[in-house]
Amino acid sequence: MGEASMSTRPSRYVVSLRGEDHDVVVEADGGVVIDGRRREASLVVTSPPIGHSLLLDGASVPLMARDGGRGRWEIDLGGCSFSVEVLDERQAKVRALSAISAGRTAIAPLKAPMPGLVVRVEVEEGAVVDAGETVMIVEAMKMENELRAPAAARVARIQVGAGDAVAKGQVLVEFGEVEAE
Amino acid sequence: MGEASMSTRPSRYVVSLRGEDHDVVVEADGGVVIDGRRREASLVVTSPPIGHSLLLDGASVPLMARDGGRGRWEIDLGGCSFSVEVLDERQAKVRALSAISAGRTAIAPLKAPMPGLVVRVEVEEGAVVDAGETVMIVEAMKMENELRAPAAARVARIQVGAGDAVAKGQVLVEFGEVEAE
Amino acid sequence: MLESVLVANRGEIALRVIRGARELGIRTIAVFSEADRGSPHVMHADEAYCVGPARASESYLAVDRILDVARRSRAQAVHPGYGFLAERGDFAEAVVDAGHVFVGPAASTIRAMGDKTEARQRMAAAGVPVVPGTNTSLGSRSEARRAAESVGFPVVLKAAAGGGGKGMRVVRTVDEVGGAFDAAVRESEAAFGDGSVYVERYLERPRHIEIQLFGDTHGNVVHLFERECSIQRRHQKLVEEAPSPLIGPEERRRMGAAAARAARAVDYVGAGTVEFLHAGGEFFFLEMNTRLQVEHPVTELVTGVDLVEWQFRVASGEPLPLRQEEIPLRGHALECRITSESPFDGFLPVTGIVDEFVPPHGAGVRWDGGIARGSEIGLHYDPLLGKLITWAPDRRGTVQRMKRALGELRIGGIATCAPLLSRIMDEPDFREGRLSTAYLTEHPDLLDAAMSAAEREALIAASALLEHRRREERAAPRIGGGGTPLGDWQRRAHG
Amino acid sequence: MLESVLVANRGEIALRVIRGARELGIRTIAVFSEADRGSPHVMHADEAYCVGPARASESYLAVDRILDVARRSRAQAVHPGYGFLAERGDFAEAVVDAGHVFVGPAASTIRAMGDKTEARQRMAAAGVPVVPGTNTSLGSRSEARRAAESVGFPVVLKAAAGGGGKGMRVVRTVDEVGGAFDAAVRESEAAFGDGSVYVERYLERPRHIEIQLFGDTHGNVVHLFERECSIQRRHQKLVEEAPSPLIGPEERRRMGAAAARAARAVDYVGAGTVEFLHAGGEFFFLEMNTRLQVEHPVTELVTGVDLVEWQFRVASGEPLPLRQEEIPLRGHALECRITSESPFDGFLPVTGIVDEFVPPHGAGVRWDGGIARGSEIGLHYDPLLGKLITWAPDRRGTVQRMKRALGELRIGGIATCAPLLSRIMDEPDFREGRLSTAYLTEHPDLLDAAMSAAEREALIAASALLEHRRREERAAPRIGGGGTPLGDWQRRAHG
Repeated sequence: MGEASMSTRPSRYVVSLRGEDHDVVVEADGGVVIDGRRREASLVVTSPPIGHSLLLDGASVPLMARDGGRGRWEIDLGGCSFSVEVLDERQAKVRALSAISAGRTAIAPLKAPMPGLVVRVEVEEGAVVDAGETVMIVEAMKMENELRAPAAARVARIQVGAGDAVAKGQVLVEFGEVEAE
Repeated sequence: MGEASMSTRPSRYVVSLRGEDHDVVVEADGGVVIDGRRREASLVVTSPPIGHSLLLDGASVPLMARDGGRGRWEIDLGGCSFSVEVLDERQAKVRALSAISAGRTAIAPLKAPMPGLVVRVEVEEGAVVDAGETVMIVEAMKMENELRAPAAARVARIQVGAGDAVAKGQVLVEFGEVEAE
Repeated sequence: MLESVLVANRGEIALRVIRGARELGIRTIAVFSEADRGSPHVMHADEAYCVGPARASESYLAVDRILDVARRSRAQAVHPGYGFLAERGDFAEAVVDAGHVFVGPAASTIRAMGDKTEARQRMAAAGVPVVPGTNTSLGSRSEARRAAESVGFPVVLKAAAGGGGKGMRVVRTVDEVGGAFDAAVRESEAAFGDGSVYVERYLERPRHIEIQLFGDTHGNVVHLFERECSIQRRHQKLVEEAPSPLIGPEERRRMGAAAARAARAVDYVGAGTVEFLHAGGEFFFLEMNTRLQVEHPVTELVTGVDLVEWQFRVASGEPLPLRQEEIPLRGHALECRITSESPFDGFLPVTGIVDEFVPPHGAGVRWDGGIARGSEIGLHYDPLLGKLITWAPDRRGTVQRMKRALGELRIGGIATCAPLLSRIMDEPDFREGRLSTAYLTEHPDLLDAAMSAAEREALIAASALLEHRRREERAAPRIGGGGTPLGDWQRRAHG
Repeated sequence: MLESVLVANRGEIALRVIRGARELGIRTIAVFSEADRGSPHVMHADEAYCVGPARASESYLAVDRILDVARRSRAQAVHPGYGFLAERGDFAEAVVDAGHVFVGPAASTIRAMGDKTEARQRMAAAGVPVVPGTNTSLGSRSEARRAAESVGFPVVLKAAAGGGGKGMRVVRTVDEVGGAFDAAVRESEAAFGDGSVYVERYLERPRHIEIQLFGDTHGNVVHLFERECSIQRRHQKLVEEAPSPLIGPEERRRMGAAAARAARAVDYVGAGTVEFLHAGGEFFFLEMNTRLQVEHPVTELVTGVDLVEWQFRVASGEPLPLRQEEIPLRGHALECRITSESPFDGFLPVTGIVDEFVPPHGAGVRWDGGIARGSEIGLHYDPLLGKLITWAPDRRGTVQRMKRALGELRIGGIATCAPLLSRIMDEPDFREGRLSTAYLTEHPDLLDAAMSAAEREALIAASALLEHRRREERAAPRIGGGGTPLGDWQRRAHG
């Protein structure tokens, strides 16, 4: 259960969590500086491969961590799961530039959160829906589940119909921007 | 949690457990023939990497298994740990031949079962001890532990003395055969 | 005592029954679907046999296959658990016809209580108060509309064969009746293979209170006090407790007596539960469940009675071990259902592999679960992963203990409702016992995903350290004596 | 109530205290040695701080370092658990001098009872029966010989500073006294830093029965009945239960009253235990332990009292929550100590990494443990991995439940005494309550490693299938969609 071995040089990262970027320096002596504020930090594996113990200025935080590749980490803390992205300074700059050139972000499509059966589609292509409006009913585990629009949007394309079996993560409905009137 | 994938041809093994050899045929269809007696068998990993479930003619046996290399398996069953060796027919023949040429087996030396401190040596070189006779006292976990002779033997060589710190597995005393009188 | 039992179920309840049987020296025989080969209930039983593919209709509901295993394994008795075949009269009958003991009431009792409309009729006849509504099932949208209007809005449409919130719809205006009727029939058919639906007056903000009953083959019937099950989501129970925080000794006595009257009216044998809705100082018969309930452990903790042991004793022909006046009621017990549902995402069911599992322990904590590290959670079966139950001398201590235990529970790889339950334990209305079935609707803030500043900081620090370590290791793999803690552990454990 | 507490301990007792504190809303502060950085007690506390290297004298026994953490973390109180500093009067004094609350009795009480010879004098003065022997420590081999002869053989030599069987030697003839004296002094010095040894009459086949006591700062003292701890190995308890299967109500009352008298004689505050030897219908004071006992959970299960909660209440200045006559005694509880010792190999201590850990669960089962999957078990500390405790309405049911629970317990990578405990649960003398401290000596067959025919067959089949699968996989790695269950799982979990 040894301490995670750290190098002797400090390293700077940009950590993205729920859409916010944070500046983090990992110091050689066990310190972590988050947005300019220094903490004593210690992280060890307790129950391999994912069980970890974090101590942050003495505060004890048990967590589970999975390596999602390319700087992405999936961390379970307090019963909830969080996705965090860690980039070094160079990677963060590249990402910032490409984000500017891509312009405003599109509205994420509605995906099936679990495998199931489409019971009913509640909207038609071209319709305008409010955030939270029911778009589709999918049956899973013998229960009907209402899937809702992630944001105010125009229904651009409906990819499934009543009676279709859908896989987890399958795109069900694509959205477009609502044009200003 | 799929079934362990088995090939389509049966394979024959010699399984050694506590000094006894058993003839085992693993059949392609989930059968295992042990010393001529056929059983329905199914073995799956339940909690990776070591948690397994065995069903043997319906009897449910939870066990933990670790690969010790070269056909050796360490299996925990019912709270106890067992070492089992599995050889194919060719390997078993080679082993049988070399055992004959080696002649009668020597008496295993006394090894330290845990790290500790030698408190006292109870025998002298050249002495004859009975099986189970106390040979040495080693302190560990603040308790004095009596280490005993594995068989009736002559004390051939004592490798440590009182006050010595010993590592787990370190040879403490070597034995020789007791000559017939 | 019985010599052997086949447990015709899976998950936590199969484990519960296997444990109880084993303590009585009864040989235990599990059945499993192909999806459950590596499940804990298979590993805990003395014997286990496959009864078919994952789909329940071809395995856990396949009566012929289960009876075939019972015959081949020479099982003296069959215990149905709850769900699946537990409340199917035909199954109980087939078990007995094949020469086994059915651990539960007679097939005729199961049938009478399983038809919710017939049950309402029988209870009314026995003088037990029932919720106003129809006592027969509805044939059409228009019949449903007429019945709803005569009962008076709001009403609730319910599956006659039902239970567990499936095929249930609340309707507040006459215009909604048609659509709700169709949905209820459809869900009811899917869940129970029977689309019969009836209508009841919908009580606003009622409390769900139920009485545990036990009858034996010698004509004795006792009740084991009440359970309060008001905290629900989608008409499914989420938190249960005993005793109810708002029932006094006198009302406890009256409800217990009414429930026992109901049980005697149907010559009840074995464990059963009468569910009541409690509103405005009155209580109404809702339904009788002719099997063990999911929430039976809270009754076990406040009475000291092992209900599964009693089931086996009664099935063996023994009389009930205690008389009514000998059954104690001591302290307070709470149960939280841990389901594979994402509470901050509309309780969507979640699938995946449990890649870490650390249950809570310590004084006054019980975990009745059906999962292990490595378990695959699919969509074939119920989302109930396990139940966390706590006991303490008073309700306050029990809630504090539950809060502590929920904080210890770690289930990796699967989102569960545990974080919501943890918030409920801190919420003032819950802590003060101000409960109703509308609780979650009235506390929508509990369902907002939020993150504390401390959590945010921990996530940032942990991910930076993890990524930093990963890069360091990639840059200098296996140099020096160190290695990562993980690598080190694996080498020692498997080398 | 206290606001915060530093728990000056490790392992299962640190967890037990942290859980109890957390349920009372007390902020918990753990300390750990470098060897324990990843230990469960660190993960369960709100805060945790390192106090030094693995060696206890430089960490868990390092008073200055612990008090430094208490100061820096603004801990209001310090709880010592058992072992380590729990019975060191100097520590209790230092804690109080540094401005913290010590969760335990006054330093003067600890000192008086910690000196076993002084304790014998004080008890005799209070009218509590003591075992015949010397009330002062022995200066030499020859003095030991004279004292032993005057007491009459067999005698037992004991560490005056001792407890837990360390520094203890039974002597049956005068010739053995010298060697035994040297060994007892040596062990006693190593364990307690004090080589004082005294002599007592050795009672043949006595039962070890102890009374749980509680005192508060308002002058109240109650007892919480007895625990029977006769099943021991090397003078260390292995199985404990409450109530004792051979004590009737009258003797229970008499022993309780004698223990309470002993507590009042020293103005006792907090949790304490008076240990008695019981032989030939008589009982004799053995020693008083001025802290929580390892086996306290059996008392908690039969009385419903949370002893750690009471410790915190008393330390906060509250009066005891219950009067003597309000303390119930209900059902039967049993505790098995699960230690990292190989029972079929002379109880040799075992080291290694816990590579699998599945604790038992279900009705009436409690696990108080200090390990997790991944824990490294070394030789620096006690071999106690955890305690398995069961409750049922009667002793028979409790034993059956323990047998069931032991069967479920899986600890991989470390040999434990669990298989021996499992055998004890089946052994007729134990089942009938025919217990004495000579139990294991009188049942040597329990200590023979044996293997059933079914186990042999399972091992053969499993190893052949494992080796076969390994060869198949090596021959055709990753071909087709399948992969091994293991590989499949890992891909899904981490891919």
